[in-house]
Amino acid sequence: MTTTDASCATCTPVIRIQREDFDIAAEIAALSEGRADIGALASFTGLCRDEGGRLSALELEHYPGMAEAELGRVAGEAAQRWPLTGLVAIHRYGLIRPGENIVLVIAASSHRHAAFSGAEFMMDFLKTRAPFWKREHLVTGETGGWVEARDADDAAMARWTA
Amino acid sequence: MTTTDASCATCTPVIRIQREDFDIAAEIAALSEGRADIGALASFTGLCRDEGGRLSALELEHYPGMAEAELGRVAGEAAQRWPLTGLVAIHRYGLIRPGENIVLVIAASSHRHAAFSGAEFMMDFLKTRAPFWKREHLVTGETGGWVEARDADDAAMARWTA
Amino acid sequence: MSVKIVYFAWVRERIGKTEETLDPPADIVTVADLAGWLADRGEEYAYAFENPQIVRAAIDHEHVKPDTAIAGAREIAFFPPMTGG
Amino acid sequence: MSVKIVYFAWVRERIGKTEETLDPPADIVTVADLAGWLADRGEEYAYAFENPQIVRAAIDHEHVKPDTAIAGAREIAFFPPMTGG
Repeated sequence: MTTTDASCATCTPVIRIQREDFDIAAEIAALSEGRADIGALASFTGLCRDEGGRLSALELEHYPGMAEAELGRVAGEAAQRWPLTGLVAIHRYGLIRPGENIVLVIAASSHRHAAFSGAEFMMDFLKTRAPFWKREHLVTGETGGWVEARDADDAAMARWTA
Repeated sequence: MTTTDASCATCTPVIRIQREDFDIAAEIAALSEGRADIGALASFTGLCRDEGGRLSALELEHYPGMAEAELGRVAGEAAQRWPLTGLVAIHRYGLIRPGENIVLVIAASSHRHAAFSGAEFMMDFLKTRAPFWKREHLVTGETGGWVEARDADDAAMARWTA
Repeated sequence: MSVKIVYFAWVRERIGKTEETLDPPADIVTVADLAGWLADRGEEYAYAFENPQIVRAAIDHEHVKPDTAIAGAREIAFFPPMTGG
Repeated sequence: MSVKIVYFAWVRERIGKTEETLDPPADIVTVADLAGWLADRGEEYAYAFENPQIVRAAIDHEHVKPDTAIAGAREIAFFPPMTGG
């Protein structure tokens, strides 16, 4: 599913919510194919950790429809703040094993600061605003608890409005 | 060529200076293969722009030996500042066409802020300290001038010590 | 006014439903009113809303605050603080 | 003291050499002394060092300041401000 945002003059954000893994090289290629105006590409990949061997998987639940809409809104805000020439946000759901990918954000610009800032802004806002919830599955076979929201994530988002 | 740095306790920085292109997916795979402690991977790719159709290529000259040594020192500093679990810096030299890759930096950590900061720090220091020089080749067939160092790059580096 | 209500994560688990269509009385004006009205519908709802200030809400796929009016909503969602990314 | 000197980018182009081994006199103590001594070796050197404060130097693959002593250096490099990345 692709969401476009009118506020992003020079880029059409690619937003996808999917069960399958993603391929960062393919996403970068799709973004930059045939273009010579992108000088900088910043990407972020979030992966499932095993938390010191405690976890067998993370289960990602999401709110279909709203997840896409919210990521589209966050992308639109990023594109209004920085002169981005491309933006990708892909978030997986379902059962994700340690070492596997959870989320990918790519921001392109002609200069590196905008690319880095766009990608970091997307991640900070996505963490606190995109409707996804993680539950732990333990190596003991039990289903553990829901991951609690971290104050550090709220603080990370707040610094963009300070 | 690979340089290791003793100050990086949990990661061995991968430093390469090469004429050939690089493959970001392969580098990420090599960094994260078989590991479940990496929660965050930030990457930066610098590409050759055509500067509005003016350039046919950039020619990258470097100082062999010192380029590797300097990138290794910058990587060591990054690893001392943030709890990084992996670090890659690859810089190409030779003739690079618009749309092609010039530089790749990847920083891994268990949390995203360290990964983003590590990657951005590497880029800021690499820009002003790594012995590379760019010369423009114009679409007219002429060899243009050497690219001048930007004050913005010195300022970007200076903010890490402010 | 009949409205579809959807639940996620531990709010969904505590209530034991993913969604339901309800017809709250006319004096239920805001999201907070609706949460309070739901909490009175039984033990499982009371458990889900035991800390009402921690439960987040969205109307038609947009985050809303507790004092937002629910009039005209097609779909109202209740869920815990988000932990994606 | 015989030392290998290497040049890069427009410093190399102006001097017209990538490297040379020279034996500066004993009163050439610092990197700045060496740059001044080189600038006197001819037109092409004078051109390369016409703005001596803009030319950067490295000794044995490490950046150095103009007042750094060159004693013991195996390889000294002169080059413009860097523009990689």
